[in-house]
Amino acid sequence: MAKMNLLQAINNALITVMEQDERVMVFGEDVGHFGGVFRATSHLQEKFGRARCFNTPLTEQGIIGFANGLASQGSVPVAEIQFGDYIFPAFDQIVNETAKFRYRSGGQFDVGTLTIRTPYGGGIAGGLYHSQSPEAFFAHAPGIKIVVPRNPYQAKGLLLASIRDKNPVLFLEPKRLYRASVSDVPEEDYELPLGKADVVQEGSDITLLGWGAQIEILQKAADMAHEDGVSCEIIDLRSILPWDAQTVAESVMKTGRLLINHEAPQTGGFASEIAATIQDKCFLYLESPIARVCGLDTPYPLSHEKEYMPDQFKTYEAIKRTLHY
Amino acid sequence: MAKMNLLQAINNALITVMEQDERVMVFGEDVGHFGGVFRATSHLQEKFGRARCFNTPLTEQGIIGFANGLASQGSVPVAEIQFGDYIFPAFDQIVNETAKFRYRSGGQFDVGTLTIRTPYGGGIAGGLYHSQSPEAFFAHAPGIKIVVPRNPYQAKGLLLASIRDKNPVLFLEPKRLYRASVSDVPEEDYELPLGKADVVQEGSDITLLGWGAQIEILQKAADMAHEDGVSCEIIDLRSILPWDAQTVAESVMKTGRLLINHEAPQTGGFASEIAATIQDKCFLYLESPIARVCGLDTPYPLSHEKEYMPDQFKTYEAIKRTLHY
Amino acid sequence: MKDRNHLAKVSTTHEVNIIEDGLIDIPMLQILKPDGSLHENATAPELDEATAVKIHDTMEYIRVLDERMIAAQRQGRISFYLASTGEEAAAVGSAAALSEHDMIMSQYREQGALAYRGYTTSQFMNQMFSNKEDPNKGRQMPIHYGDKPLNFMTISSPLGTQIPQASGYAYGQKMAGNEAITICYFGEGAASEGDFHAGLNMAAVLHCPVIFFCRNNGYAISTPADEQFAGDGIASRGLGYGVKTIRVDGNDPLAVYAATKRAREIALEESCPVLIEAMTYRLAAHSTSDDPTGYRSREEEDKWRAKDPIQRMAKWLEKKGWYDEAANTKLIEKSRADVLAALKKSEKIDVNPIEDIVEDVYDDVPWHLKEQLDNLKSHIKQYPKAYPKTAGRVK
Amino acid sequence: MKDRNHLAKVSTTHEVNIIEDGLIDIPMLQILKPDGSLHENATAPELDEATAVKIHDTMEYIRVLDERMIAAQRQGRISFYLASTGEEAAAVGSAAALSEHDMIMSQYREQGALAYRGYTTSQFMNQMFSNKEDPNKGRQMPIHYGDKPLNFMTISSPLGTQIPQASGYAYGQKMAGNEAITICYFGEGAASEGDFHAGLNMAAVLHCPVIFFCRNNGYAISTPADEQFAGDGIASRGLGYGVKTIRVDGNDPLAVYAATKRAREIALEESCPVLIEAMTYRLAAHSTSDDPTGYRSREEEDKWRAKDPIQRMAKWLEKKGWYDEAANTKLIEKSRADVLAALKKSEKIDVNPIEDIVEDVYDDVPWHLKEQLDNLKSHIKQYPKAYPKTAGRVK
Ligand SMILES: Cc1ncc(C[n+]2csc(CCOP(=O)(O)OP(=O)(O)O)c2C)c(N)n1
Ligand SMILES: Cc1ncc(C[n+]2csc(CCOP(=O)(O)OP(=O)(O)O)c2C)c(N)n1
Ligand SMILES: [Mg+2]
Ligand SMILES: [Mg+2]
Repeated sequence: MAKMNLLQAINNALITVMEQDERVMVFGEDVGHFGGVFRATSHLQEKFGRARCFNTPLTEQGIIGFANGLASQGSVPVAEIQFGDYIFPAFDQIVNETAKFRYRSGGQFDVGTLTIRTPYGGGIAGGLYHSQSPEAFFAHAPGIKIVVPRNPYQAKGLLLASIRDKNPVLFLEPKRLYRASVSDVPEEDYELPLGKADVVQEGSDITLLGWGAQIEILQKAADMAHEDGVSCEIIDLRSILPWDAQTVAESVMKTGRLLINHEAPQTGGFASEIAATIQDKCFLYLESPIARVCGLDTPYPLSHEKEYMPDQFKTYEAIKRTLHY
Repeated sequence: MAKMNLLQAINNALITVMEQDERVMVFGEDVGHFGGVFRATSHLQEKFGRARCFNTPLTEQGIIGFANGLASQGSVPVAEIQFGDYIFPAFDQIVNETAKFRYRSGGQFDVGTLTIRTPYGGGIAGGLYHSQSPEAFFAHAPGIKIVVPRNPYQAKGLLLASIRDKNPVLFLEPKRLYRASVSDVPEEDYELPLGKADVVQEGSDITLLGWGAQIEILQKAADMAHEDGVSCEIIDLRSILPWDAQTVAESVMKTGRLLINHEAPQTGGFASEIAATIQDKCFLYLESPIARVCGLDTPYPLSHEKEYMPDQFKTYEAIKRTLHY
Repeated sequence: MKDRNHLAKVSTTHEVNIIEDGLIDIPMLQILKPDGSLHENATAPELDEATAVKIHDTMEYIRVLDERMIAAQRQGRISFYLASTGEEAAAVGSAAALSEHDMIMSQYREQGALAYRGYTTSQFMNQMFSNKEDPNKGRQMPIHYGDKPLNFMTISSPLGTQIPQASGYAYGQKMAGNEAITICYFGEGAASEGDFHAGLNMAAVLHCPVIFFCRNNGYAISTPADEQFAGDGIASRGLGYGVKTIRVDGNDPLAVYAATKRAREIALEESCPVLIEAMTYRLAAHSTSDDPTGYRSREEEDKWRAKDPIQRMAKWLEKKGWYDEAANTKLIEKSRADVLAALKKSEKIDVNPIEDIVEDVYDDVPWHLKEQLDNLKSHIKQYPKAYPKTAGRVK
Repeated sequence: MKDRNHLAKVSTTHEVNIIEDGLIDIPMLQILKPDGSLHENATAPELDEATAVKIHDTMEYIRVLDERMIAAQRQGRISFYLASTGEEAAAVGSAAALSEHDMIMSQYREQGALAYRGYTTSQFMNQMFSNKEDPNKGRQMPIHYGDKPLNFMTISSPLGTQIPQASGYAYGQKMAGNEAITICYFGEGAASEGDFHAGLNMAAVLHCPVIFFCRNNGYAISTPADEQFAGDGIASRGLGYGVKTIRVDGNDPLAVYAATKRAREIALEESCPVLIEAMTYRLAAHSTSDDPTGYRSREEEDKWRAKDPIQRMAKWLEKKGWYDEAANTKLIEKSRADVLAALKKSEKIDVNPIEDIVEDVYDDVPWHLKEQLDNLKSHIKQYPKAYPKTAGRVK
């Protein structure tokens, strides 16, 4: 065990897999010598050479295009997009290519070895273009997996699993947590399962569902509700696509209530998919409407960041509303 | 009144607005002399000159980037993307630029005059890349409007309203209907409202909601259900963003049941947003879970197109399941 | 840390100098004259008889295939086709200069390269009829071939996407120590996509052994080259990326072969990209959905019909004593018969069973797709007539 | 229908000719020597005293602004800043050659152009403090200026997006019959984006009167130019698009001015794009979030510090008798005082009231945003301490 922050856990996972597998290559803007603007790839170039850890030109569509080709050849690319907000120039390469590569070729060719890492989320005074949470845009693209860790331990285990998974994975890193705290992370190799939600806290009155940095928010809100005698079950979805509807449904059948929290704008956010699925699977168990506590349906505003965020206070109020429906 | 098919109605709308407003310019791949691969822009170059109707180089990100600039200058661009499947290279220009232009500048600059036209949808033996329905990808981007007509009359009225609306509009044309039939379309100028759903058929037992080419499917399924004595209310959403939750909610409060149909894959499709919103607004009225009849969560397969499609039979069965829940 | 100097190679001037089109001449390599003789100063590439004949015969075969499939589409037997008439030399001549270990990433008009690699008539047909014998499982429209054993990447419709992918593929080949390169085909229209820019720049910076092979055939559907770009073709862009570039007469099979051969050597030896621009002309309609009479004249087409690559090659073979008119006629007839026979066979083969609809989205079928498949299967059983292609086989 | 011939200008060759880097020399325009004298054969552009002094003084002002704001960021008063130290001539010299009717679409390191247009210190501060006096309403991070009256388009963070937009804007200006062009600034890093390719190609094909002004300052954050591209800078790409191109010493204000002046004439008269590559160096860190000691040496920076554009300009002014050392010292002191005063004032001004959060998403506030605002307002009233910036003003 070592104390690591989330960035160090990522870095450690990359070292672990690069030591084991020569085919792993890590690249992106400023990823090489400099180690990335957040330093997630620090010292990888020193350790593994320029051929396996390198800067790319400034072109996200190129980075993912290149990565798709590299993966289809059999190498194991781990491509970094500097900010989640800048992943959209690569949208075509991800949604039309990465996601459909295996299907269109009848399984002859695939990019299953590809992992795309990118920092996402707000709360860092980043305004419109350093704050977005783009998961829902990709959740509508069958063929990729989407994974979000909530702490350093999860980050290492999920990243190792993502890199080794035989499907392309979009790995979203909550950048607000990068250096927020350190926790115990095993130095040895380990994996956490993709597609499985994690029950963070058991409870009986309401299920609170989220992922990434918002799990902290759910915990705070649950603590506030606890003061009122409300018992919250907290679930970290961890994988957005495919997602673990079973764990969520089981929880909701027990608690009868569901609240979903995410930072991205509400309309068309992934909470809508969860709500739509769970109202179907748990119709007879629901005691009140499924609540969504999300970002506003606006771009991410700098000066009103606090107001925009689906924070613990909004969550706590929504818990109360749901309970007293 | 004249008899027009959907393409002719589009063409007629473009002529109408180009005659009135010199600032209107129509462009895209093969849009000029040739009149577009579907011929929606036929004869516009002859009528209005090369400067106002022209071919662009083959670059969707460029087309929308150019259109954004042109709109911000005060011109009225109507940009065509040849197939909805090829809109993704422009995703960044639409989601990060078009949608956020006004907000980020505090309303100093905007691209409100922009309209993006693109054919979408399956049922034409198009396989993975000539069949997609991309509306949900864009519905998560506050700042744009999304409009889908279901017939020639709607097409002309909604397109004229879209072009004149002070917000950027993504106008999705159901290409399966382009030449499918003709109907009466006024030759004079008229507009249909954006953001307002259209109740196509009143009914009392269940609300069937869709848009574009799927309205036909809903109608067929409603006819089948009618044989069983089931009275279906059919609503054409027409605008996906912002969408008319009020009309839908009122209908569901009346019928107690909702079925949503779209061609796009189910997970993260726009039906999920509607279901999430309506289960919240109509919780106490719902007699059964909101049903989604959608495309499968796969790329669009050519050889199994029929099986993939959310057709009238699947819809009819879902109506029965919903009624006998 | 080494000091960087991005001005190291920059000279100076003291007047406002405009760098513009025409400053540089990018000549086009021609070896064969239309009559099959060599241009003065030109030397034919080293080609043994078997290879030379194979180049010619593959072009003839493709010409037949194209004709037959356009006819089949007109008869409503297939939904779509896309011919390469007049451009056969570009694909075949280049493919002949490669090793079979090289990866081919094509656009869609390079059936000649695929045939050269050994794709059989049945394989062509199975893809076009989307039947269960197609290794791509019939999921894409006709002409989206792909074959792993032949190192021919499955074609993707979105234009230009294969360009940065080819850079990545080639990088991987180099890292794996393979004696192989990647060739990436695309049209002058697709070269307008952002992915072109990304792909060439990255290949140059990251030293990827890849040949970017542009077929400049004058049109992108209806859009003529002069509404596609304003520079001197696509070749002139090579300079801007620091990519070695060769322009070649795309209707001259020997020139295409020689250029590609040289490009491959450079790519492999120097670990770098090479750009080839093949000047040719799309004599065919864009596809069976297109009618070019709306945007170009018969006279224009005729000028190019006179530059037919197959005849040029035949005449050269003749001069070499490698050509037999009668054998060729037989070849054409046999090809026609083969195509027809294969077509008849393939159109009768079933599409894949319905289970296949959820395969290959992921490596395994996840829970939600299992659920969707189960629902779909029960539904099909209920409405067998609505799903005739699969209903009979649903268990 | 006119016959098209995409081979009209193509010459032929009979040997495999490789076109490669070094075939063409793109020299860099220099007018001023570091000592303020003119290069032999160089003529200074026509510049009246007022303009010349304004160019110099704006550069001095920006140098001060940059220094002060970096300090303010270190003190935690603003969250972020991005300086243009060493590159002032590129933005200021070019802006001086424009008409005020020309649209400026910048990347983010062109505060000099904005100051030249008349943006005040208060305006700079209001943007950086995201307060309600910022016409952009404080929604973006510091340095994302924008001002409609000054024809300065609000800056967007995603790199390169403004490039095709500038082509479109310029096309609109031409169609409207305006005597105006668009200038589009970007870095050599941003020039790797697909949008660069699209923007330049479209401008060339569609005859848009736009100046593409690339600041090649050697770095994109930590990525040196030689890991960004392999060609001869960005200028060498101009040829490939058929875009007239000028390379200029970006640290020579007179050369930048002369090049831009000429480029503007060409763009307007010939209705076409012109590409300018200004060779300069980012002496500053990329931004206040960056520390360049991790990727470059002090010695390398020092070489460029010696090429300071402000001193060069001052020395020339001196020779012209247009420079007063004492006045300049005063100007610097006054600028410092102004910045400090404005900063103090701006940091006390409120952000916009909460109603503003849903404005400008659309022209009107739609139902769902009204609903979201109403909920938000009641919520803030319940938890005023959690939202100190707006709670006091919620009604
Ligand atoms: C991204 C994308 N945009 C548009 C299309 C539609 N489309 C198919 S082929 C074509 C023209 C391609 O021209 P070119 O690259 O010159 O190749 P050619 O057909 O001449 O061989 C277009 C616009 C597409 N397939 N992909
Ligand atoms: C699309 C996109 N990708 C990445 C970034 C992050 N980023 C901001 S500035 C920068 C470097 C830009 O370099 P250059 O264009 O040379 O401009 P300079 O900073 O040198 O002035 C990067 C990578 C971004 N803003 N947008
Ligand atoms: Mg072409
Ligand atoms: Mg730079």
